[in-house]
Amino acid sequence: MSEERNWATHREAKARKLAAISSLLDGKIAQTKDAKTLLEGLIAPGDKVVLEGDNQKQASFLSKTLAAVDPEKINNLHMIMSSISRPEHLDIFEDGIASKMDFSFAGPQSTRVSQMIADGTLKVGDIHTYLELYARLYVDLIPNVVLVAADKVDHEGNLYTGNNTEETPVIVEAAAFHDGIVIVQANEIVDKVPRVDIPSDWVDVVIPADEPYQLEPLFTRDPQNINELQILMGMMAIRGIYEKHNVQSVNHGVGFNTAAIELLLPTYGEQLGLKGKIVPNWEVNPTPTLIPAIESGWVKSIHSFGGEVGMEKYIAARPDVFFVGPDGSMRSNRAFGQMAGQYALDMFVGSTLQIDQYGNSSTVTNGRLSGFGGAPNMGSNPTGRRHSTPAWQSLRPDNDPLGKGQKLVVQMVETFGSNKRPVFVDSLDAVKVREEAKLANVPIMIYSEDTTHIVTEEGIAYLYKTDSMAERQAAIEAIAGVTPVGLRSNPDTVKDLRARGIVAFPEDIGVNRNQATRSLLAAQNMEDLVKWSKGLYNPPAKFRSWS
Amino acid sequence: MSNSFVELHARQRAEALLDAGSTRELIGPFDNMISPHLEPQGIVPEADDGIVVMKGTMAGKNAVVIAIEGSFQGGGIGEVSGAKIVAALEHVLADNKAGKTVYPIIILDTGGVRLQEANYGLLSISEIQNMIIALKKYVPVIGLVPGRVGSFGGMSITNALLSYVIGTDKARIGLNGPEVIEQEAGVKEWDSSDKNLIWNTLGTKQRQATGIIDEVVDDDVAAFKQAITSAINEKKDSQRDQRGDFYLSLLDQLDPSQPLDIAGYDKLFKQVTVKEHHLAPAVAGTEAGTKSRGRNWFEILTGIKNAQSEVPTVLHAQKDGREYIAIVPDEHNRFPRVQHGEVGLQEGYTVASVVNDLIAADKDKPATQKTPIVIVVDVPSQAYGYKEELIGIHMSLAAAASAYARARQAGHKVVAFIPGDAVSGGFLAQGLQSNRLVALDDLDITIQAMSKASSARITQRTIAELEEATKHVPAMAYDIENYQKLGSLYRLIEGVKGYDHDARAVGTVEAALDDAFASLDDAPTDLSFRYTNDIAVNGADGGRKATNQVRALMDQQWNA
Amino acid sequence: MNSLWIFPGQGGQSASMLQGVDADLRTHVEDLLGLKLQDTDEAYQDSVQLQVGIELLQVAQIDAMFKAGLRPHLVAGHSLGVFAAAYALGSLQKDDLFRTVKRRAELMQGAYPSGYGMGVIVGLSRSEVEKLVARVHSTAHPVYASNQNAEDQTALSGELDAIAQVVALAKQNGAARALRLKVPVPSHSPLMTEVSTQLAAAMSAVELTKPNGIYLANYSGRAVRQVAPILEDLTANLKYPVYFEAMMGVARDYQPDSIVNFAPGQPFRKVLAQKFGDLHQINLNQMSVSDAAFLLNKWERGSY
Amino acid sequence: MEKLHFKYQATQPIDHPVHIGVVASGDLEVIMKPTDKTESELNIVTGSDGFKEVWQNVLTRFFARYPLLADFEINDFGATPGVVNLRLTQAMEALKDEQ
Repeated sequence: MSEERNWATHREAKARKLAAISSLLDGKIAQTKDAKTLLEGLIAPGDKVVLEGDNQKQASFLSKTLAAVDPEKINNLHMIMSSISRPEHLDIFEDGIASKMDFSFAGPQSTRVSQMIADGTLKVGDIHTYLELYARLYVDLIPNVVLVAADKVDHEGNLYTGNNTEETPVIVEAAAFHDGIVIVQANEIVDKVPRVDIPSDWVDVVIPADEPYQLEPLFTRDPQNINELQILMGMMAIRGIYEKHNVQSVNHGVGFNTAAIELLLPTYGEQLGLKGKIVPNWEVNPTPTLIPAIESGWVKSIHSFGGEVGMEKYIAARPDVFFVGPDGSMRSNRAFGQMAGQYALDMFVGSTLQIDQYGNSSTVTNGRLSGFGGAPNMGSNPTGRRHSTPAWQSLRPDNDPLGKGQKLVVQMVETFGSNKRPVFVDSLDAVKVREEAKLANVPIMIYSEDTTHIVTEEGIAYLYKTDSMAERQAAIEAIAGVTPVGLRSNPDTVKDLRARGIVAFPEDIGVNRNQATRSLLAAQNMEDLVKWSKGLYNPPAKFRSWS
Repeated sequence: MSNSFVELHARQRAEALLDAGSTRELIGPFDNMISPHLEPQGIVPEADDGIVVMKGTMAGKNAVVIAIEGSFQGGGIGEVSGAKIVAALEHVLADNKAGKTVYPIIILDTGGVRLQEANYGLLSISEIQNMIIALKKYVPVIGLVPGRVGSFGGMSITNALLSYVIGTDKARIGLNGPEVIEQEAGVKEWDSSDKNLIWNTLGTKQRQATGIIDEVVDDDVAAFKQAITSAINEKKDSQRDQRGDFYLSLLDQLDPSQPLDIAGYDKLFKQVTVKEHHLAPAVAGTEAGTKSRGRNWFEILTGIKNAQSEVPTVLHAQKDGREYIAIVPDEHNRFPRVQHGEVGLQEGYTVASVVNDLIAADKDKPATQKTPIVIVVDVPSQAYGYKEELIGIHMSLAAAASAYARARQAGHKVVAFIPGDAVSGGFLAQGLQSNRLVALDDLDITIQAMSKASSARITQRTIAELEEATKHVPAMAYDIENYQKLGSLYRLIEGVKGYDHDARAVGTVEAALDDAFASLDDAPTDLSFRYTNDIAVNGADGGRKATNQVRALMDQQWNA
Repeated sequence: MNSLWIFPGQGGQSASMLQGVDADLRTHVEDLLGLKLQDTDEAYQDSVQLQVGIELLQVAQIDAMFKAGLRPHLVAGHSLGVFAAAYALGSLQKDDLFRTVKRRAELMQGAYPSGYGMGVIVGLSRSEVEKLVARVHSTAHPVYASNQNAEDQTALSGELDAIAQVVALAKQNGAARALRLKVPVPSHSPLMTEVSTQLAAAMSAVELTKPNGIYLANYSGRAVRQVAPILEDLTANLKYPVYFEAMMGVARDYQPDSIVNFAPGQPFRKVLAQKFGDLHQINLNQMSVSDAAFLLNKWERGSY
Repeated sequence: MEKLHFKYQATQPIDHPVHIGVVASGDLEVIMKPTDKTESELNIVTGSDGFKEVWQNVLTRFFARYPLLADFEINDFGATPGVVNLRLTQAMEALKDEQ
């Protein structure tokens, strides 16, 4: 027998590193000024590092500190980030501190991401959906170091992450139980945390931040900016999809189309007598445009991926609806939210920048590699699903004895974007971007096969009813307006598709276009939302309503 | 949930107020009465030119709703839109005079003059104001400012003349838009990017607290209807154009060299001790006042050398039975924003006091013996300043316009003599309520609705593009000769310039004034001369042809 | 303050634009270059008067901004404006700037005495314009798609006849506007390769220092923080298109909190509105530096 | 600004005029009036130049689905094709509702 293998190399390496910097710690608590020295001591060249860049919450103090380290000491890191949101997330690649990236979403940095991939400055591991990225943290992307953000930390190192818990648990767990190093930036060190979201023995180092972590109100849509096309599409969706399929649980993507639906439920939905019959259960961020529907009794439960700035008090006062801890503040969790969104929902409704002639959609456009948000998980049909609901069953094909239901995946788009560019195109920009960025796959957000409905201002295409790709294309053409795709539509085919219920125009489902006015919205501006919330909602300054 | 009034467009707003089934639109979108001035400038017109005139009943009472469409060209008033309002109000007046009570309701959603039809807009607005003042003797003229654009520019002056004004918290009221003040007086005077400051200053909450708007209701159709009904039933009239003594007293107690914020103003507003204000005639002085064309001609025509007055910027005096009134610059004035002759808070109210005193003095005289008035016009603009807007300069200008209009309607002959600039709100207050405009043919005179720099900024054109437009559209031009092509002048006096004072020049001007007054013997006391003279009716460059078409069409449709 | 400073090139000049320029600076530049600046419309027909005049105006405004305690985080010059941009980051020194700009103007003036220039097409994508250009371009009649000023706004550089042909084709193919510009040089195209080479030679003695901020390069549309790409941009941008649209896309990723548009003119209103929405902007052709400082400080405090 | 003129074969005459919309930014107004002619005539004033082909496509699609015989006047302030289609179909619905 050869020499006994050492089975704890990770643990020993971690212990050595921590020992080397132990003089800078008081228990687990460090001082702000030592942040750079700490990172230089705890991160090694080539390490896999998770930097918490969530959808809303950013570990901005740690990301700035990482961008300031000496590239001679730390280089060639392999970054794993669900969201590339801040300039320094990419600066570290320019300076050689990092070289490879696995990520999900890059919306706020999409131009630079595409340039840096093209220039070879940034090597992409892969572009993931959220759940995939979290899953790989436990399989082949196990992190050496994770850098996360907390609101409050006590002297023991227990973390309170509160409303914006988001991804912190799933990231920390991957490191804490595989001898990775967990470094936390704290807005505040307190004697006692309101509740423990992450226990202290999962945490190695806590650094008080120079300023609170960045938090963006990403899911706030000012009703002032909802237009009549969006209202018309919302009316069609409510009648032709929510009501028709008896939808009980839903996720709404972020956008004005879905905000319109939320604000139409208490008015148009009420007129149709749908209250109490549809969408009581939601997996969605606490978007302020849901307030009127909640207040008028449409909503039974909401679980959220993250918090939303300004909604804290309102959420705390509605514990029957939201997930609120015993301390009285909300707890969010993106990993569980994505899981629920993929498996437990009847329907996903979202929007996109381009849809091709077959029905594939993508938000990646020329020069902007934005990646994916939560849409691919929620906007896909989980073939592992076994439980049945009326909406799911309603999509079951009649002619297959082993057939099963399907999740409703709805794309709502105006046929032309605000820049007057067509949304329906023969070929997605994403195809070209794949070539330029040398990606393995075309970055498609939602595949045609998963897309069951497309709603435009012209009508609804019930794609799940089509029985061939040619028919699917014809249904898309019928509602694609005067885009290159729509122009191929044949009037006789359209008549046939309408007769067979594969395409519906507003008049076919009893929607009156002249009713589509802004007066039909339950709230027309932010002020109205505040009134609906009985003063509990406190909009961020940039959303102050100026009419 | 409430039924939003603000979200509605003009036509829907009119329909929402009137009883279902009772409505009839006049000069509507099918009548093809579009502005002839927009397409030549590359601007898409609207079939109703942004004005909806709708007859009907409100809770059974006869009513006419005049609604301005704020989302078409910012609710700006041009020739056709202005003429629609004037013609409608004229019929309302005639009906009421004939004993048929009709209630006019005006929905304001407007930036004021439509800058692409600048001088037409200014003329129209003065004619609208004339009608409102005449109508108030018979019925309350109710104004609504629901919000989106709000009520600005020349139409804020109109707003101040209305009997009773109702709005929501989505509305703002002010004379000069913050962007214009920033352009004219600098960003330190008013930062137009500062939305908080804008809303806190011009929003209806503040405006209601300081008497600029009468009532603020929820954004709800029913709330508006109810407020209108009670205003009509109770014949509410806030007489906003008659508050000169209050505001002149307030200004006496204000130190314009110190900053004034909202809280400070609110405090001052509550503490005012009201004193009567009467301005004594100007007297000869030893030192020359700040030089201006207006002062030059005031001194010539009244024979008062180095005229001085207790209010240094307002000169008035009688000579040979005529009252002369001038607003002049005062380089050391305690209000910095009027030092170049602009019409400010004090000027408007003071002119109003002078004219009101004259109306009162001549109250019992027969019309033929009422003192004729000469308005000496040399106003480069209204005053652009933060304090001016906070206090409500539009009401001061309204007070002056109202006084001149009431004097004229009472029988005073009013002639405006224009030796200097005649611009924007200043001109609406000091000149445009006369029934004869007489001007020097002097190309140094600027006559317009807004300075080039501001107009370019607001209409998002370069100054070069703006100047190009002025070549094709006389109403866009800045000179008096193009102005004459509109038919608005009674006489353009050739061969005399603003600073002339020789005997020949004086004789020519005096003869022209005599002639203008003579023409007013037995003439109507309204402003109809401007669109009924030969140039207006037949002028090759447009005149007021569209105005006359609108008037004819309104006559045809009113009782159809 | 995380401010983006933008420096336009030629086009917005007007007589008397140098009136507010610091007199000492103007004298210094005139002495340095042995050149009397006329500041009249006629003089601005001359390339040297024009280019030196514009850069003098921009440098004077930069100095005044510095004096008011204001610095950029990001800079973007357009064509000639790159020199002021490099100066604003402390990378290029003042005297080097003016000597180089004068040389640049002389070289450009002599390059194409007649028959060449630029055009612009609005309403077609770059790839659509490139297809039309390919149909017309030949060695004898060269024309190139050059500057990308907005997503749907592509410039043309080349021989005038060839430009006219592309303009005509563009109109037939749905362009909202297509026209020749009053520019007598086929700038930002391979036709300027020789001029670039000479300019690079003229700049060989100039030392740049590391910029204290982020520089958006014309020729690549990239954000850079190193000397080499800045030098490349200063010497060679004449032979490459200005990828201004891409520069602004990158600038947006840096999340600036305000934009300062330097004089003369205000040519980027549309693309800035597309990229930045209602982000705070200063236009120094309409506003004094003192007013600009007032606003920037107020925005910094967040008291609005 | 650009003026456009189109004619379309149509089969469903209208019996009274209808008006929809406002010339607001990104919006348009549509007027339809009864006609004695055998084809629909459209006079369009649009603030956005270079979109003749797009207009033709929008109208062709509209008339294929709703062949209304009328005189059309359209004043457009830069509406997207979707908004144009919405106003045209709203006018069509308004005619139906009133009948």
